[in-house]
Parts: sequence; structure tokens; C-alpha cells
Amino acid sequence: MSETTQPQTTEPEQQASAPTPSPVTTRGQQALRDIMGGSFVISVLAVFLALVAGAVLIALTDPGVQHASGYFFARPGDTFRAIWTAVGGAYTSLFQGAIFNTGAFTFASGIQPLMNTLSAATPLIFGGLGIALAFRIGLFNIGGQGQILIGGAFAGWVAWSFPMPFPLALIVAILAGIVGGAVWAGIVGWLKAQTGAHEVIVTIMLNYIAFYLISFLLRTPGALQAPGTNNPKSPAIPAAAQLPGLFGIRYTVTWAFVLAIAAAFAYWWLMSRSNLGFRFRAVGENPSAARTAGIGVERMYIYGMAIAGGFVGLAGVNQVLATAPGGFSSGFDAGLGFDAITVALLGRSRPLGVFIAGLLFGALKSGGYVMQAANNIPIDIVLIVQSLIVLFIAAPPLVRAIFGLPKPGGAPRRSRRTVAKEA
Amino acid sequence: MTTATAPVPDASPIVLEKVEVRSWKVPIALSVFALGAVVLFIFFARSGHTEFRFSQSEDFFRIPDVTVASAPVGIVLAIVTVVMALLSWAAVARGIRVPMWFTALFAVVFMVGFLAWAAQGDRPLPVTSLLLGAVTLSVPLVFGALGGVIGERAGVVNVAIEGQLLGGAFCSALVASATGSMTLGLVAAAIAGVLVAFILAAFAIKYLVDQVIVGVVINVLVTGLTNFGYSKVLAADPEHLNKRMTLPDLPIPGLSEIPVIGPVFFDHSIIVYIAYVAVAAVWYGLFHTKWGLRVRAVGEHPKAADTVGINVNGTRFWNVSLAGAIAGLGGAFFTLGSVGLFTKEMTAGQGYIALAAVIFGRWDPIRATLAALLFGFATNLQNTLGIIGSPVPSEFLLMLPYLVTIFAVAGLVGKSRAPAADGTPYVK
Amino acid sequence: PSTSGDGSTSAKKSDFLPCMISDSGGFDDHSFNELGYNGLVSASKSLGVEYKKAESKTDADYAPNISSMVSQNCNLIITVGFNLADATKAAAAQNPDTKFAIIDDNSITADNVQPIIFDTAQAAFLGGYAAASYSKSGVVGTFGGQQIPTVTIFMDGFADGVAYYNKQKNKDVKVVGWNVDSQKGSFTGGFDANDTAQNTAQGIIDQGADVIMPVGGPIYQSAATAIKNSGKSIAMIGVDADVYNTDPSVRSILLTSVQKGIDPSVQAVVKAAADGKFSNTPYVGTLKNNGVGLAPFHDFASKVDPGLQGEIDKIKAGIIDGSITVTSPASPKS
Amino acid sequence: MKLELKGITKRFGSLTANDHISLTVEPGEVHCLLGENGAGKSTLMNVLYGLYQADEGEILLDDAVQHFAGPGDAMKAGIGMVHQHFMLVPVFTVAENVMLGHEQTKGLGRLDLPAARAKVREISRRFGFDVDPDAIVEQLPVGVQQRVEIIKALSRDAQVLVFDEPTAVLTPQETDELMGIMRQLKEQGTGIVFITHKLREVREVADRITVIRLGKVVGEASPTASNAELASLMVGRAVELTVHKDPAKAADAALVVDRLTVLDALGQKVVNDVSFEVRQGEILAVAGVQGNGQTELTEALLGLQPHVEGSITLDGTELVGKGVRQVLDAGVGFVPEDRNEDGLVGEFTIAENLMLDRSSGAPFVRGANLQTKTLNAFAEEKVKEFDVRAQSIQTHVGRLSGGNQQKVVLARELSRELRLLVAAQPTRGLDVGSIEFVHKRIVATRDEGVPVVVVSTELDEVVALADRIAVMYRGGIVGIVPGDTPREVLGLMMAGEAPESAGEAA
Ligand SMILES: Nc1ncnc2c1ncn2[C@@H]1O[C@H](COP(=O)(O)OP(=O)(O)OP(=O)(O)O)[C@@H](O)[C@H]1O
Ligand SMILES: Nc1ncnc2c1ncn2[C@@H]1O[C@H](COP(=O)(O)OP(=O)(O)OP(=O)(O)O)[C@@H](O)[C@H]1O
Ligand SMILES: [Mg+2]
Ligand SMILES: [Mg+2]
Repeated sequence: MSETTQPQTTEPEQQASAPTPSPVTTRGQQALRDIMGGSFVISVLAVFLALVAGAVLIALTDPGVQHASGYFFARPGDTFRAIWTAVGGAYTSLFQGAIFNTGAFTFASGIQPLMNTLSAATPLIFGGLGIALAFRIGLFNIGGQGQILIGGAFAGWVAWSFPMPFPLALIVAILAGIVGGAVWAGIVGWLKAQTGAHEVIVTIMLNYIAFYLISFLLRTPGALQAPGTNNPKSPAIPAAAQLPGLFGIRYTVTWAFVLAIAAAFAYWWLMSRSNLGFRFRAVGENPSAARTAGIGVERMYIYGMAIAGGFVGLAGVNQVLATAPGGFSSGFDAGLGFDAITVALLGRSRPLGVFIAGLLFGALKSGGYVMQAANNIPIDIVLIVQSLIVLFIAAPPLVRAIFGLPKPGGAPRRSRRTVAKEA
Repeated sequence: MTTATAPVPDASPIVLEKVEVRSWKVPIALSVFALGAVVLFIFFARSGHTEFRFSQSEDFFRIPDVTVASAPVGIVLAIVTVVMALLSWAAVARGIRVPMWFTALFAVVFMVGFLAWAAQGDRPLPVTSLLLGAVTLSVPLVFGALGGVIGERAGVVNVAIEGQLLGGAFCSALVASATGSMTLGLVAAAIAGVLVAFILAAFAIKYLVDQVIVGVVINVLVTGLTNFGYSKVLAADPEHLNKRMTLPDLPIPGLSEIPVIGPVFFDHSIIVYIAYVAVAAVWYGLFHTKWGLRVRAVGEHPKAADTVGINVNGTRFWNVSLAGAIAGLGGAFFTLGSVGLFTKEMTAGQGYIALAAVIFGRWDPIRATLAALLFGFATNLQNTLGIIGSPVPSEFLLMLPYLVTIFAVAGLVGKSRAPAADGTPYVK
Repeated sequence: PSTSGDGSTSAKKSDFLPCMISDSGGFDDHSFNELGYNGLVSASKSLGVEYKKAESKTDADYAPNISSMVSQNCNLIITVGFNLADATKAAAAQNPDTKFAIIDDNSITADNVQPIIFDTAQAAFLGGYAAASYSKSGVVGTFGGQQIPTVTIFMDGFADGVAYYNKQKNKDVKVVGWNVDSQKGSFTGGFDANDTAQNTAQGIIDQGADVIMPVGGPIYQSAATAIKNSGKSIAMIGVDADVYNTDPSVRSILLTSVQKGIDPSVQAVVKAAADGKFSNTPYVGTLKNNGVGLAPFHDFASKVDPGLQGEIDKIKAGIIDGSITVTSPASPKS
Repeated sequence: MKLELKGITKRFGSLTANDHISLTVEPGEVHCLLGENGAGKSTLMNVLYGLYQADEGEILLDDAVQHFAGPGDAMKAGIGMVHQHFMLVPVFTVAENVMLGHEQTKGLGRLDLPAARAKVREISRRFGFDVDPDAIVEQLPVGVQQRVEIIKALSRDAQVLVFDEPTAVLTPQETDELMGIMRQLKEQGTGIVFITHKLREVREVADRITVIRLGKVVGEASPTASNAELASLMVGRAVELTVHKDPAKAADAALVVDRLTVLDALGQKVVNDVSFEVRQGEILAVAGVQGNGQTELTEALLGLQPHVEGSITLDGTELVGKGVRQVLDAGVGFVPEDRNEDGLVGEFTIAENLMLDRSSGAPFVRGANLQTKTLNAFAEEKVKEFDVRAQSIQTHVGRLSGGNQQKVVLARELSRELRLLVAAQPTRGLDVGSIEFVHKRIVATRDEGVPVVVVSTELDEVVALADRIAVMYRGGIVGIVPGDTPREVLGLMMAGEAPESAGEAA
């Protein structure tokens, strides 16, 4: 499953670094070729293509466009104007909801959307790191939903059950959330190690099980239900265990965002600098070679899933301790588990990539709310754009074909044999 | 050296000496269940009676209801499960593999005991409708699983079943209500499934993207598209679109009169009969026709197929499309076959369960269908027990199908063999 | 059907901008989101103002949706469902100049928040009584979408109504699908009209029930299909709206509906706010203020006991004057 | 039918695998293709067979230019091929494999299996094969599988048959038998292209020999040419065909394997009651045809096999029941049979691969931190010592040539303090130059006093390296014989005959 980590493994990007330009192309041409065909440009173009597809849907279903197209042959200009109004309006709202509200009176309220983007990105980054880590071990973690639910529930339960002073309560609750996610995902690793059960199936099933389990606990007095109510809702999180706002209560972004940055660093250290990460990567790239080299592949599956679950559990922590400190109900995972998969894919399982992908999808999300409120465009458009981005990114040849771009390192691509013989 | 007289090496299959590798999986699993039986049926025994009802009031032939005393039956059956579990330990200890029928018998005993325990009370347990519901609930799973089996037999992992079901459901509702023809609705469902399959095929076969990734992303995409289409198209014109239309039941004369079996299997709408036919056709096709031989060859050893002149990627492409058509048709069951109209995300993860049925069913259309029926049964057991009142909280009953699936893939299936090239793109 | 911009058809334009946010069921849930939305549309039409709406898909959407409505400069933001309580409370605290109203929740006390709640058990009690009276088999049934108070309050009232009938008439009509004492019963796990819902209804029919009250948005549609498939003469009781009007396709099996007046109450709240008469006193729908009620029998008027309507009216009066008390663990506590 | 290839050129990206190759095969002629690994022999045949399209050049059959869009066309034109790696669907029966691609059907599209069975039987009878049409292919020995490949080709009336390294997996006896079949085909007028690395075979059947190097025809040779002549033509320089080694010094038994039995997942005894000893400073070669339990034996030595009975002691320490980590820590060096699958992580750099089995503790890990500097210094040193040819130690191993990959594996395994070296197929797929290097290192290790177990299916390699030879057949050891045992005897042992009777027969 090495493709999972880099859907574009057939693309020898690294070749760009090979200092072997062919005599017919100059160094400069080669560099240009690599940039134009390389992964950064592909990513940008993929986002662009997905936005175009979204625009087509917006235009097709816009009442103004439909009306104007009724007399298209009489006055085609009206149709184009209507399309421009619909699409332009929608994407303006998207921008205003994601980056800067140009209609705001003060700068402080103008950047509110940007802050919303950061807070929407936070759980995506946590989740994306967890999914990415599993990818690196060659595992497909579709169980984000369950891990968020269990992680969040752990964090919440610890937060209101063991009152403690401020930083301590928060830290303990965060750790509990990590443990919750780790346990839930660890089950998957354990089952895979013990029985070979396919993790895709098991993680999906555990999502449902977690959902019903949390639903049950939320309506069971003495479990997760807030005392004195009948609603399936948890008690509020005590202030000492809440993640405080990063720039005060004016903005939605909390210290969880800082935690997300720290998590990305932790991920980087784990995967690039630690021996455990080395083993994870070895198992992900070639489990049989890892086994032959004395690495306990099954143990790595268990550790890896547990750590991945810990990261995803942090997304649950964010939902419970930052997003909805007033108490949660059974849907607090908010579909983040699946969003996180697209984040990990777009971020190519690299820490910086996941971080940036999280920001991008966070921006789409928070912009989507405003687009829905202002332009009456269903927020599902975000889902469409998001999945199209990932599809395009995964198939660079398609994007290149659409834009007529060159293959990276095209002509000077060298065979293994000649490299070896010459060197 | 003369060749004609060279010693001809033994051409018989290599028959190596064989000893049974002891697998304790089955005894462990049985013991867990037996323990559960003891705890529930004996320690938490429920006094009173359990009534099993077999006939519906309008049945022509009637089978009398059976009423049993809950506690004694539960206790006896709990003891039977314990004995059976012990027997399985003994068998494995002697190197005998626990036969499949033994496990199946154990399951039946446990289930009867569980029903006697859980259904205790003055409401009878309607056995016929329990089974009927199992069949109807499994129909989309059967379609999805057939789509999965064909795709994977051809070497393409089809995680996009969910998207195909959902796309089929959406398009069938759209087209049927727009044209007023449910037949066209069925056709539209199949076409929608094919379109989703095209995306899968293009990315998996042409662009060599990991098939699980494409599948998952396609599911997100189709969810987004159908939600968007629902809000912007179907819900925008409720006078004309997404009107409730359901396929009529067509009882099969004669067969539908048989008690229990008749209503359970032979009194359904056309789409359920299509499912029956599809299962038989896929089974026959896969194992007895040229098409099936080629599909399996392409999924097992694409290069070998290529060297005998079979167009591997073409075969994969068209069979993934066919699989999409079948799964898409299953999507129509959600709308035309049962609810009558489309609602957002109405497939609710059934595609993933169908995928589990494919694996549980070891890539065999018949076994996958049986697996689908099992999931249908587990789901409907939850419904039925919820109605007649059961001591188990509804959420735990709702978890049942998912727990069963985990048990299935972890315990019972083990490392069964997928088609060798399943999930691997073919590059010359 | 209407988009945000075109509520502005009638004459007197005003700057007043009412907005609404659904819970994760969406505005097309054939239930309280939709009814609330209808109320918003009607009120806006009659006021001649525009309105805005936003759907939530998950719990995490509530807060951002409210904040984007605030940024759209809405004057009144109506949030639908108790799930939005926290988000509403937080937004109300941060935006004291914006008015809020929340349906089905009574937990917020703030100057700028008006709760809209319903004592639905009262109406369901009448429904239960009518069901018991109509039943020939002696078994009536109910089932719900999810086990949440806004659902179980119907089921509690229904079962209590049946019990009241049994006491009055010395009968033994049974309720399947819900047990008031143990608070356990039959739920489909969600608010989708799907096979699970249909099988659940089928199961209740198999128990011999000849009146069914499905509680939870569109799941009544599955029940209707099950009833039609059964070929038996079984009646259904609708909930929330008078289903006779909202879904003519089920008229032939609809005994009556237990109404929860979300639509009129939203209209009332919007109009009051537009007129500058916003108040943070909870709006509690009861039989007394017609905020809840039992719909007419319509086509079934000739099939029910001729005295039934009279008995219902008497019980209704009794509930209003307090001589009959209807309580449910899920009743709004005020 | 006369086959002519004219100026065939095939490029993969910038690599020219075939560079204007021309060659003719007359009816009833055996035409041998010789060339080192990667010379382009298989590529040329794949072009002929329609699997690849030539970039330049043309294919003529009886002077008519052919355009093969795929193997289907080539087969229709009368070309058959027995591939280097068998092209049989393992889970299908013989009859199903033979009919695949040109299936006959009856009513309802039903496959006409009886017809296919009859065809298999008919061809089997014609050539004296004993093949059961209903046997599942994966359960057949490789020799029989190869006959299935031949039947497959003949069932389509091939006029030109290509054999791509058919003897690599056969016992010497099976090889002789195959030669017989080729002669029989030749007499019937079939033209044959025969690819092999084994010069002995070439001289036995070839009517004509063409040598290819780096994608070009470098010359024709006559079947009477000497081994040394052919080898230097292939490689382009003189090659040392034998390894110099001094006789082994007698020492204590270090590795003692006693009554070792290994079960596979199905419970079959893939290694059956095997006992042997290896002394310090001695090379024990395990010979045998592929698939007779050698793989499982080496994996059992490393602790990779789950169901093992019996005992393996190394310097008195029991290894059975220990995990791979502990076995490695006990001083076992392991060169796996399939370096890409089990030996290396292709996406890792050379440096990372050099620490693959030392990811715990000193010197490359301190605390939990990788010691990149230490590792890089180590890698630079080893790359130099083992002459690994790569741009840098950061090059991904997957991009190295097979020989250089194997050197990385050896560098890793030989740089630990070893008490036993297990090398499975250490030179598989390597060219003559790399083979020389690997053999020298293995002998050097022996000379340091380390006991060595070499598993090889190549008799040449076995004879070159072994101090003693154990021959495996169907999971058991047929016998352990001295290193200078004649090839004929070894060949018979590989077919299962006990050493005594094999000695007599030879
Ligand atoms: N599909 C391919 N794509 C890229 N390069 C290829 C491909 N197939 C073969 N090659 C390269 O072409 C060259 C010739 O390979 P080929 O398989 O024809 O060699 P060969 O002479 O058959 O070698 P061997 O003796 O190992 O079988 C090698 O360098 C190989 O790496
Ligand atoms: N496959 C295995 N089965 C059982 N035990 C094992 C296995 N592999 C290792 N162990 C044991 O588990 C413990 C930890 O093994 P590991 O190889 O991770 O050690 P380590 O390198 O010290 O770990 P780290 O470097 O992370 O501190 C050791 O006691 C080791 O003997
Ligand atoms: Mg070759
Ligand atoms: Mg270590």
C-alpha cells in the first residue's frame, strides 16, 4: 500500500533533485519543467479545477441563470451575466467567510473569518495527522469518526468527573482524549495483528459501534448524560478544562490551534527522527522486509494504530473542550473523520502538507457557511470541491493532460541501469 | 544421453505430508458465546413464557404458535452451548478441525436461546416477519455485494459501492418521478451506478491511483453531489420531483402461499426478484462461462490473461462498469423498492456493509449473498426485539450488525484468499 | 422552494431580517425544521421582508452557522432544536443586539433569547385516547426515530392517553413499541424513511396493532408503506403538523394528527419581533393556547365512535383546567 | 514457417532495450539467444509476441509483414511462447488455463470444458506428457507447470515457439527431457527460439546462436564455441568462471539443526525432519529445485516461520521459539532469497537500508532518536567497501541495479558481528561481474571462521561455493555429499534419488 502515502508514486518527483540534466535541455529549462510538472503546480491546478467544477454546479442550479438561459438565444449576454453574478457572488462569500470580511467595520472583525478558518482547520489537522500516520504504516484508517467520538467522550468525562485547577484539569483531559482515541484505534491494530482482519472494514464498523455506544451513554443517567436533564447531552465542561481562546473570546480560535502546530511537530519528529517512526515507515513501505529485519510488524500495527488514534483523539478533544464546551451530543464528530482522510491525502501524509491541507479545507469549510447563509448554496458544495481536489491531486497525469503540461523530468529520465553503470 | 528414456519426473501434484495446524479460534469464539449464554440465560434468566408465532393472520395454511417457558429453555440451551463449546475444544485438541456445520448449529442454538430469553413477555415473536424483514433489508446489500464480487474478481477493489448505491437511489427517484415511469427509474439507477463506476475505473485503471482511496473519495463526492442535487433540484420542485413511488408487490402464484417461506421469499416487488436472478446469473456467469473465466483470470493473474490475448484493462473497465450497474440498481431499492422517495444520505453506510459481505463471503456470489442475509437478519432482529420489548437497550441492538461484521472478518473468515491481483493495477 | 432573496414580494419593505438555522435534520425533514421554516416563510411573506436560512449538517455547524447569520446582520435568529442551545446561548451572549429564539429548548435565560417549547404530551394524550377508542384489535402501537425527549414526549402522552381510556372504559387496550415506566421502546435509530423504519412499522403491525403513531419526521412514510403493504385496515396517527394537509397521499389511512404548532408559533414570534415586541418569556405551546392540539378526524370522522369527538373535547377541557394532569419525564419544566 | 525480425528497436523512456536487432528463425531450427541480465532478450521476445510494440523495425512471417496489436494477434499468426515467469493462472485447472483466451462454449455460454480436457489429453499423448487436465495448476510441480505452458502454446498450433529461460526452474533431468521435446518439435518443422544463461544447454540443442549485449546484437556464435568464448562475448570481457578458495579448515560444529519440521499454513510439512550441522569456517550449500522447502528452511533458521518443530542451536543456544529480533541478535546474518521483497525497502535510502535490522539501540539510535550522522558515516564507509555504485548514500535503493542492491544487503549483513551467515540465492538475477564479487565476499566470510549456509538452485553456484552439499527434495534432505560430487549425481539427487543409487545411476 505504498501508494497510499503518495498517490502519485508513479511520478518520480525526486528525480527533480537528480543533478543530471540531459545535454539537450539546459538546467534552466529543466528546472522550469520540473516546477511546471511538479507537485506544487499540480496541487494548485487541482484546487483550481475543483473550484471550476463547483462553479459549474453553482451556475447550473442558480435560478437566475436558469431564468436567463430560458431566453439564451435572444440575449445570451444575460446568461453570462447571471453566471458571473451567481458564481462571483458565491466565491466572494467563500472568500469573505474564509479570509477577510471586507464588509466589516474594523480590522478586528474583518479578520474574524480568518480566525474561524484557523479554528475549523484545527480538528482537521489533528485528524489528518492521525490518518496520515496510519497511511505511512500502510494502514487505511477510516475510523476517524469513532476515534473522535471515543477520544472526545474520554476527555469530556474526565473533565467533569475529576475537578482540578486550571492547567492541570486541561492537561489531564487532553491526555484522556488521546488515550480514548488510542484505545479505540488500538483495537483495530490489535485485531489486524491477531487475526489479519482488514482494517478498512473494522474501522468502519467501529465508527458505528462508537456512535451507538456514545448515544447510549448520553441518554443513560450516571454515564455521560448531564444530571437533571432528559436530553441526550453531556454536562458542560468545567472552565478549568476548557481550551481557552487564543486571542480572547472574540475569536473562535483557541489554544487547540497551537496544540495542532505542536502535534504536527511531534508527528514530524516521530516519523523522521525517531526509531519508532523508522520502523513504522519500514513496515509501511515493505512489511516483509521489515519482518525479515526483526521488526515486529504486528506490534507496529498495534502501536501505529494506537498513536494514530491518539492524534485523531485530539480532534475529539478539540470538539469537546474547545468547540462545544457547553456539553456534547452524539454527533460531535461532525464528519471530521472522513474530512481528515482527504486532508491526509492532500497533505501526502507529510506534516507540513497535512497542516496546509487542513488550513485549506478549514478555509473552505468556514467560507462554506457564509456562502450558504448569503447565497443560499448548500454547504455540500464544499464536500464536492474537497473530494475533487483529492481526486485531481491523486492523478497528476490527468491534470497535466487537461492543461497540456510537460511531464516532470520527461526526457532526461534515466534508467536504473545507466545510473548504476555510469556512477 | 537419450531423451526418450530419461526418467520422467513424477507428475502427480506434490502431496506433502500433512498435519493439522491447531487453530483455537473457533473454540475461543464458541466459548465466548457460551459464556454469554450462561450469563444471560441462566444468571439473568427471565421467568415467564416466550411465544413464537409463525403464521400471519391472513395466511391460508396456518402453523400453530409455539409457546415455551423462557427460563427452562434458556437454561437448557445455555448448557447445550457450553457442551458444544467443550466439544470443540476437545476436537481441536485431537487435531480435528471443527466442521462448519457444527459452528452453524451452535449459532442456531444460541440464537434460539437468545430469542427465548429476549422475547420473553406477552407479545409473541413474529418469526415470519423477522425473516421477511431480514430478506428485504438485505436486498440492497445483495446488489452491492454482487457489484463488489464482480469488481474484485476482476481485480478492482470496489469501495465505491456506497457511492453507487447512493447515486442509483438519487437518479432512480429523479427519473422515476420526472418521467412517471418506474422502469425508467430502474434504468437510471443502473446508469448512475455505471457513471460512478467510470470514475472508479478511470482513476484505478488508467491513473493507477490506490483503489481504496478512489473509492472512499468517490463516496464523499457522490454524497456531496446527491445532497447538493437534493437541495437544489429535488427539493426545489416538490410538485414534480421526488414524489413517492413504490414498486408493487408481485406475489408468485403458488409459491407465495407456502407458510413462512412464501411470504418471506415470494411476495416481493420486481427488484427483489431481480436480485434473486442476479445472484444466480453472477454465480453461473463467473464459474461456468467464458466471461467468468476471463474475469477471474484478469483478477488472479492479469499478465497471464494478457499473454493469451485478453485485453486486461478493457476487461476490468467493463466489468467494473457492470458491477456499477448492479450496485446502482440496488440503489433503486432504497427509493422505488421501499421508501418511495429520495432522502439525503439514505444509504447510510450500507455500501460498506456490502463490502464486508464480499469479504465475509470470500468473493463468492452465493456466500456473499448469505452474508448479506445475515446482516439483514441482525438488523431486523433489532427492530423486532425493539417492538416486542427487550431487555437490551436499543443502541446495543443497533450495534449488532456491526459487531457481527467484526466477528466475521476477525474470527470466522480469517485470512481467506482474495483474488491474487485484487487492488493491483495492471501495467505492462 | 423559496430562495433567500425572494421572500420580498409584497408591498411594505422593511429592514427587518429574520433568519433561521436548522439542526442536523435539515429543512426538508418533514418535521419540526420544515415546519419552523414554513413559519418563517409565511411570516416573512406577510411582513414583506426578506429572510435567510442555513442548514446544519452536523453538530459542529451550529456555531459557525449562527455566526455567519450574525455577520449577515440578521435581526432575529431562530435556531431549531435543543441541539443548538449551547451555540445559541454563546452567540446571544456575544451579540446582545441580536434577538434569538430557539425551538424545543428552555434552558437559556437571556434578555435576547426567547424559548419556544411545547407540552406535546397533552395533545398526544388525546391522540392516545382516540387511538384506543378506534382500535378494534385492542392493540395500538407507536415507535420513534431516536430516543430523545422531543420524541418520547409524544409516546408518553400517547401511552397515558390509552391508559386513561382503559381506566375510563374499563378496557384493556395495549400499547406496543413504548413502555412509559421503563422508558424503553422501539426506535429506528434515525429520522430517515428507510427500510428499518418500514420493518419497525411492520413489526408493530405483526403485533396486532391497528393504530400506529410513528414519531419522528418522515418515518411516518415508511409506516404508511408498511400499512398499505399489509393489506389490513390499519390507521395511522400523524405528528407535528396535520399530516392530512401536508401529505395528501396518506389521507386514506390517517386517523388524526397530534399537532405541535411550530409553524404558527414561529410566525407569532417573528411578527412580534418585527413589531418590536420581542420578549424573552418562553412561548409554551399547550392545549390551552392552541400551541398543541389534536387535528380533526377528516375522512375518518364517520369511522370513529360518534361520541369520540365529544369525549376528546371534554378531556381537552379537563387538561386545560387542570382536572386531568398529563406529565411526561420529557415535559418542559418551566 | 519462417520468422524474421528486422531492425527491431524498443525503448523504455530513455533506455533502449533493443537497438536495431535483426534475426531469422528457419522452420525446424533451434535459435539460441544469449546475453547477460538485462541485455534485452525478453524484451525482444515480448515484442515478437505482441506484448510490446516495437518503436522501429518489423516482424515478418514467411516474408509477410505482421502487425501485432497484442498477443492475441501473435498467437493467431502461429507464435507461441513459454514465458520466463509462467503465465498460468494458479487457481485454475490445467484445462481452464489451456482454453483461456480461445474458449469454446456450448448453449447458455457454458464453457466447453470436455473439449478442453480432450485437447490437453491429445497433446499430452502426442508428446508423452502425463498431465491431468483437472489438476489445479498451483498444486503441480514446476516441471509439470512448464509442460502445461507448452501444451497451451501447442493447443493453438504454434509454428514458432519461444522458450524464455525455461530451464531455470528444472532439474537437470527435466532439462534433458525438455531438450528432447524441443528436438521432437523441431522434427515436426516448428521453429524455436531458445533463451538461456546455461552455456551447456546452448551447445546441446542450438542450431544457431545470437549473442545480445546492451540491447544490440554483438555477434553470432557456433554451437561448438567454448564456454569461455561465449561468456566473454556476452559480457564483453574475460570472466573468471570459478571462485578460488582454499579447502575448509576443520572446526567445531556451530550450527546444529536437529529433526527440524516446518508446517505451512495448510499444515503441510514443507520441511520434513531435516537434520544437519555446519562447522565454523565451512560452507554448506543447500541444493535442490526451487520449491522443495529451501525457502522455508532458511526462514525457519531466522525465526520467520510460525509452525516449527525440532531444534536449531547456534553455538549451543536454542533458536527455535525465538523471534527474528533475538535470532539476529544471536549473530545470524541473513541474505534473503528475494531481496526486493524481503531484503530491502525500496523507498528507503541506501543509508536507511543499512540500518534496517539495527533500529534499536546503539550505534544508530540513542534514546529514541535516530543518529543520522553516525549512520551516514557508516553508510559512506560501507558503500566504499562493498563498491556499491550509486550517486550517493541518499539514493533510494529501489533505483539501484540488482547487483548493487545485493551489495547493500551483503554490506548490512556482513557488517555485524556474525556467528552464522545464511544466504539464499545470493546471486539470483545478477550478472557475471556481480556474481564474482558476491562469491568472493561469501568465501571471505567463511575464511573468517563463520559458518555459512548457502541455498542455491544453480548447480554452478553450488559447485563453486560448497564445502559440502545438502540436496533437498520435497521437504526432506536426500543426502549430504562432499563439495566435489559430480553434477550428474547431484542432478539425480535433486530428482529425489538417494545419493548411493544416484551415484550408481550416473
Ligand atoms: N516495462 C519496462 N519498463 C522499463 N524498462 C524495462 C521494462 N522491461 C524491461 N526493461 C528494461 O529493459 C532492459 C532489458 O530487459 P529484459 O527483460 O529484456 O532483459 P533480459 O535480457 O531478458 O534479462 P534476463 O536475463 O534477466 O531475463 C532491462 O534494463 C530492463 O530493466
Ligand atoms: N517479535 C517479538 N516478539 C516478542 N517480543 C519481542 C519481539 N520483538 C521484540 N521483542 C521484545 O520486546 C522488547 C522491545 O523490543 P524492541 O525491539 O522494540 O526493543 P528496543 O529497540 O529496545 O525498543 P526502543 O528502541 O523503541 O526502545 C524487547 O524486550 C524485545 O526483546
Ligand atoms: Mg529475460
Ligand atoms: Mg529500540
